[in-house]
Amino acid sequence: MADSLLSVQSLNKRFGAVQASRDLSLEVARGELHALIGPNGAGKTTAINQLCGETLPDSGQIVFDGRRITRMPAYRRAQLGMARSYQITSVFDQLTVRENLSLAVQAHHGHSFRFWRKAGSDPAVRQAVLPAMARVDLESRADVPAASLSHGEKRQLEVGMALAGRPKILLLDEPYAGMGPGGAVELTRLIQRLKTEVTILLVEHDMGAVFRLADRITVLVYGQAIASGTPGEIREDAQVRKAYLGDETPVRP
Amino acid sequence: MLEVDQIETVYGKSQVLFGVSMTVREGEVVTLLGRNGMGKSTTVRSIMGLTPIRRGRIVFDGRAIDRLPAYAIARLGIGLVPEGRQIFPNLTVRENMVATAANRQNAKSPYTLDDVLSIFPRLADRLNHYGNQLSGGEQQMLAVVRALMTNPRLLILDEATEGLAPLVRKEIWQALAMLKANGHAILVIDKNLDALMKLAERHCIMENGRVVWRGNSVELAGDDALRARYLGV
Amino acid sequence: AEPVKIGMITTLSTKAGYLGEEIRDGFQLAIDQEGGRLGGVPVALLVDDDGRKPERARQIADRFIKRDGVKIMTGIVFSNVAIAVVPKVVRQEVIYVSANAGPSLLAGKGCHENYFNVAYQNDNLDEVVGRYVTDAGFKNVYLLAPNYPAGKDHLGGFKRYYEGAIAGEVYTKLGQSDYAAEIAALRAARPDGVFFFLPGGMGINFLKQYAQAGLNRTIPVFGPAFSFDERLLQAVKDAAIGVKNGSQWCHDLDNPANRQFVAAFKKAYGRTPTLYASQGYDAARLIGSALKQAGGNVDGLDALRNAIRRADFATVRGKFSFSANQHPVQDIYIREVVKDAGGHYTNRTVEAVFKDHANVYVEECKLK
Amino acid sequence: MLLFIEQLLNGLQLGIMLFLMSAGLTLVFGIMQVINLAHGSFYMIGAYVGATVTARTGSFVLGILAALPAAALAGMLVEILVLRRLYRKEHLDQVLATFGLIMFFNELTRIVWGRQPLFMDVPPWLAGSIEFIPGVPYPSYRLAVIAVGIMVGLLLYLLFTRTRMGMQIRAGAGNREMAGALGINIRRLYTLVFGLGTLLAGLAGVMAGPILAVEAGMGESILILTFVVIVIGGIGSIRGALAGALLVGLVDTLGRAFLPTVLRLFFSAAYADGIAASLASMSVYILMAAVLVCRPRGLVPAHA
Amino acid sequence: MHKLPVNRRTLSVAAGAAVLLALPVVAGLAGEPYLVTLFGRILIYALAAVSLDLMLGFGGMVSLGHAAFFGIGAYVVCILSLHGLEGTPVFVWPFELGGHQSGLVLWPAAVFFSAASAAVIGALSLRTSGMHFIMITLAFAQMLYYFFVSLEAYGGDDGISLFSRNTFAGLDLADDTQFYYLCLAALAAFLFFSHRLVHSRFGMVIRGCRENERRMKSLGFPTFRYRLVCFVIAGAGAGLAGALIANQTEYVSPGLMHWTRSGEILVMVLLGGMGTLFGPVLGAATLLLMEEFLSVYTEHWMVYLGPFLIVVVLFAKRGIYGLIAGVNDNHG
Ligand SMILES: Nc1ncnc2c1ncn2[C@@H]1O[C@H](COP(=O)(O)OP(=O)(O)OP(=O)(O)O)[C@@H](O)[C@H]1O
Ligand SMILES: Nc1ncnc2c1ncn2[C@@H]1O[C@H](COP(=O)(O)OP(=O)(O)OP(=O)(O)O)[C@@H](O)[C@H]1O
Ligand SMILES: [Mg+2]
Ligand SMILES: [Mg+2]
Repeated sequence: MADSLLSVQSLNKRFGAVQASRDLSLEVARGELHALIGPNGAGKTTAINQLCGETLPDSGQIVFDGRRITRMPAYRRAQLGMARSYQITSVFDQLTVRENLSLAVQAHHGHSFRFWRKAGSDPAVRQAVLPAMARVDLESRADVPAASLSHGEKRQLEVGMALAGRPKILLLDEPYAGMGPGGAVELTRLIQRLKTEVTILLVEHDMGAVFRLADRITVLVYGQAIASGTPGEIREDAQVRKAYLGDETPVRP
Repeated sequence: MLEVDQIETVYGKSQVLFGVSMTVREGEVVTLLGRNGMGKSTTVRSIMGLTPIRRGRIVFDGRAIDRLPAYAIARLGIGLVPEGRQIFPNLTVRENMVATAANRQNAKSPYTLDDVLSIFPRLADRLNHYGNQLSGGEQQMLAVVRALMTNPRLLILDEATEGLAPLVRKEIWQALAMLKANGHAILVIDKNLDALMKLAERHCIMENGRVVWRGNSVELAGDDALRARYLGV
Repeated sequence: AEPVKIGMITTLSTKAGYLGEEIRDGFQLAIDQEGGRLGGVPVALLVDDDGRKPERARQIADRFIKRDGVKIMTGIVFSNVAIAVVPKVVRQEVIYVSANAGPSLLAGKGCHENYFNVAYQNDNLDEVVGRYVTDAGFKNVYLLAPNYPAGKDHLGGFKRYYEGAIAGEVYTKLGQSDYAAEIAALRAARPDGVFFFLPGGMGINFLKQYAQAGLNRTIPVFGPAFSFDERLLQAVKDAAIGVKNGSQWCHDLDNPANRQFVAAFKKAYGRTPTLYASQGYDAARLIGSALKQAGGNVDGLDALRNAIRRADFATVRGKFSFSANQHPVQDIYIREVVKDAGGHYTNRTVEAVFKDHANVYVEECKLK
Repeated sequence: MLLFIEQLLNGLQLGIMLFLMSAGLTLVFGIMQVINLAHGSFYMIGAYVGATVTARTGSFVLGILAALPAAALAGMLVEILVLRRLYRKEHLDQVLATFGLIMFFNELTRIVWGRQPLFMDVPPWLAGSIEFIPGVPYPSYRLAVIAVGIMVGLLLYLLFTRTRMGMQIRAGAGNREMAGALGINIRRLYTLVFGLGTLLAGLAGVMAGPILAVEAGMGESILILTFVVIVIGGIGSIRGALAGALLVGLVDTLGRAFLPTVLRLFFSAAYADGIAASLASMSVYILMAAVLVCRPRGLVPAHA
Repeated sequence: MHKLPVNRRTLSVAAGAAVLLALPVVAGLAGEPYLVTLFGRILIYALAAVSLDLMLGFGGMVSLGHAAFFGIGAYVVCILSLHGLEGTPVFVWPFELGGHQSGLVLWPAAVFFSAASAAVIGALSLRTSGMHFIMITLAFAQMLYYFFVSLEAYGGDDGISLFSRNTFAGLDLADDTQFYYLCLAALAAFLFFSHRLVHSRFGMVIRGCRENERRMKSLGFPTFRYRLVCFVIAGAGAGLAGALIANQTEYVSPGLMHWTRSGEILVMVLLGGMGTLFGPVLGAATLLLMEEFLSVYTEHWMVYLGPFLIVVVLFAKRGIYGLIAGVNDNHG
């Protein structure tokens, strides 16, 4: 595919007896929102971990933006424009919301071997933090340490940090988890807006959101991609219904 | 069975609950609803004795429990599925299940390992994995199982379906319905309004540390403005 | 008049704390016997614990000198502490009388007119064993010491007078507690004797394990007195019986001063004095003799120095004078560990091997 | 060759002895995740009480029987008065508090027992040597230490992997709050386990008494070595602690025994002896650094 | 939130600074001149403690081997000036290094060598984390300790003495008061540098690594490098402190590197309040002053010092600094 931003070829990853990725191939086109769904333990998070470099695959190949990144360390991939959010909230508890986001911004402003100037008064960083904070609706909590945020607020921050660095691709691992019903609606709005700016790979169990947002969907079962296609195709796929969706077919397209 | 009366709770200097009251009766399913950060989980933590309350009273089965340590409250028969899973990372799946298992209320047919594994077969072939090696969803299942294995009379679920695949989520709702049918009381926090309205008879909506609305499923379903105002849907 | 202040920096804490305690108690005894005086001059003894840390000792010395106006100091147990403290204080017109540590540096190149050692030069107690072992006909001795310069110095002292062959020379880790490997190697080397320098707990461990391996009955052990003082012996008991060790003093030395000292010490503290206590006592008596001659005047150091150099006091060792580098010239004995009639473990004098023995560093010292 | 076998045996024996000493620490540090620098103090308490009672009664067995509860009680008291209040705080607060405890206990023993080392001897019925490899007589007491060490290790292993209590302790270490919320009386459990840990320390102390010097501060010299053992083995794992102990014992012993000979092949005798002695002193630390550089979580990492 | 610009925190820092500035004068007037050396030692240990706190309190790297760098700094000064005195080179390969007497040369050299060894030790140690990191730093420090114990050329366990204090840009360092002010200046400079550092971009990264290194990596930070640089800076700070202590006591021995010394520096940080910049200064002062004065009153001073430490842990939130300044933020 010519306009493929991220291309994964026959990835394999095994944890002892568990084959978490089995000959997994995946193409994410530039600008699309690609959803990755599948039962619990199917290997979605493991796939994301391999994409962003936290786990190294046993075999296979990953190409991002024309470069082979299969064995590249995680921070290099992030610098190339790959950002992720974690399924299990992973923010800096002792730092405030603002500082959390500043760090995310800083990561993309060249190196941080600057020992003298106050980070907080760095206009470049400051200017980027405000919109990031606004996007996830945390302005009113700017100076609260992340530890005192509620679970849902932490989830918002989690997504905010992934966004702050203006990445080329966003790997979102269950961003809806923990968002209240209201938050979910807002998050959907946010992702809809983001779709126009950035390529997104979305792992999610909220089928309403997935079918509303995704351009294409890949279904993973036992580490293997069993189907890939438009939401319409996936919804009709008998295998997918049996393995994953059950009768919970989203009513609204 | 459970009576929460005007409780106030603080974290350090910031007050989070401002006089929350609610009740759960024998065999009843009650929900706590509200946007993020409104104090639902804090209410649960207060009930469990994980965060001490500053004012108010909590009574379980006619006994004041608001000064008891968490383990004593749990032993009275309250089971918790906490927010964010909180499984024991350094125990295997099997150990997670049996380490705290108990039948203190002498339930006639206590849960056994086989029972819970039949609800979540996915866990069966993970028994010797450590908690931190599980996928997010698997951890969530484990958290539910762990609470069930204490054979509680009141089960508290704080976002227990977070991160579960649709099929599994359905399983959980079915399991809860079954529990309810067996006379268990349940206090549940979840974002799946549709499922909640089917399962629960009474709902409490919280905002900024207060319960601002109480009612039954019919009332909640019928009031779009209410849902839009407090839940954002 | 104001009592003359004497500053005692010594080690009271840490495992080695009992050494400082002995020195202090011996010193204090001399003062108590005179009712708060030394040589008829009222004195005040200031004691502080250096915790075996050179810098702390340095700090205490500074306080003694600057705040308390101390002109006479004593008490340091360990050589490294002495090396850190002594050169600095003697340059500040303070007299230092060592009641234990006698490092070669301070005897040789680093000697100073204000520094006196009333105990021994470190090598002395090894030299005597070297001589004794040679005279007793040992031909193949195995050597053991911790791996640090003092360990090598002590073995060097032994080798200076030992003329036989060396079956093995082993340096162990400082503070080592298990000697099974060394003992096995030692047994395999089949020596006819063992000389070791392992101060403090290391020595206890070694001796116990040596006895448990059954070797104390077949291969005799020798060493300087440091592992055989009366307080350590209570921790080793039978395992040390029969060991010959070198010392400049023993509680059974037959001279009036010593008989009087041992009896008084036992009465005051309820235990047999160790050589450290005898050194503390002698240090006090030496200072007392000098104070007396100087008429209690510590401002003119010349008088005091000259008086000390004369060493005009009844030492518990019988005979005592200073060499040119202001270290002892004295008899040095071989003692043997025994169990006395009362069931106490103690030392008994075997013989005086060296008469009027000085030290080899006199040459290096520029004092005349 | 015989010498080599003997040294190998010495190494194994030192390893087991180290394991006995680290057993209590494995429990407290490895599994409860409490950094207890004062662990050596309980070792010392065990040795002192054991030595005193043995001296008074003349019975080593009574000495042990007195030392164990003394160490356990002291441990539980410390847990209740001090450590219990620190679990919720930073891990490092434990370092500060237990550092204070070391000072306190060391000085207290000096006040109570005086400054000189205490005597403790091998009981007569263990005083001899056994020659189970011809030509290599071995002190029976050391063999007894080995036996006790293996037994303690086995018991601990069973306790932790086979009983629910073991799981609950680990659960408490993994997530204290949840363990409580699921009905474990974590406070009492921790007090008991801490007491068990210090009891084992006391046992090690009293067993070491006849071999080593019983003196104030004896705990610290052993403390670091036992930390090394546990860290090499992998924190939280009993099998790891055993493996670490044996490895440390072997490396240390063989290093001391044979490094000089080996180095003499390359350097002049005096020079070789010097380097060998220095290297032997450092061998344990070199071993630990090497293990951690290659396997940052130890040899047999526990999952946490 | 503060209406007045003076709050408890600024007040207490100002008071502390005033005390330290005025000390030599006051001590002279009070006829207690020895206090100047005592406080000089406190300043030096404070410097070492602050440097440890940089990596411990802000970077989350708990080292039990910090005294190694302290010792290296001290040894570099002593060895170089020894050779300077004798006019012999220290080594001739790979380049010839001669001795020297001037602090202007020696102290940067001390800092350089400590930083260089910190770079090596750090590069190896930072592969581990948590308790393992504590122990591996301890291991390296103990190796150095045993190395110097058996290093006969430089006194081994007996240590070596400095013939006299170094010369330093026209100052007379033999004069305790001048030396004291030099130490004070060094500490103040290092504190100021640290203050800027923890609030800089680099400081943010370090604090991020302390909290969640994995997340830092996924944000795009090569965390290893940042932590290593922090480790090296801390080592350099300790090296400077070592150079000063060598001059103050005019003596250095391997005891300076023993793990108990690392433990003491760690205790100073914790006692004063880790993650605060002034805390370690207070901690050093408290520990050394108590040691100094308790031991005058009773030889069993540790029976009191031990429980004192425990009481501080139990009742002070962020060490003594937290008690005095009443802060619970971690912004130094
Ligand atoms: N440990 C804490 N320290 C300080 N404040 C806290 C802490 N935990 C929660 N809070 C605050 O208390 C308020 C209520 O939090 P709580 O977790 O009870 O909300 P919630 O209703 O459960 O939200 P969510 O749906 O997001 O889980 C929030 O504003 C949060 O910031
Ligand atoms: N470090 C590990 N060691 C062993 N097994 C692992 C490890 N990480 C993941 N696994 C296993 O690999 C499988 C895939 O896990 P993964 O987290 O990728 O699932 P997932 O698709 O993200 O599931 P979920 O929807 O529940 O989050 C799971 O069965 C899990 O138990
Ligand atoms: Mg997942
Ligand atoms: Mg919540």
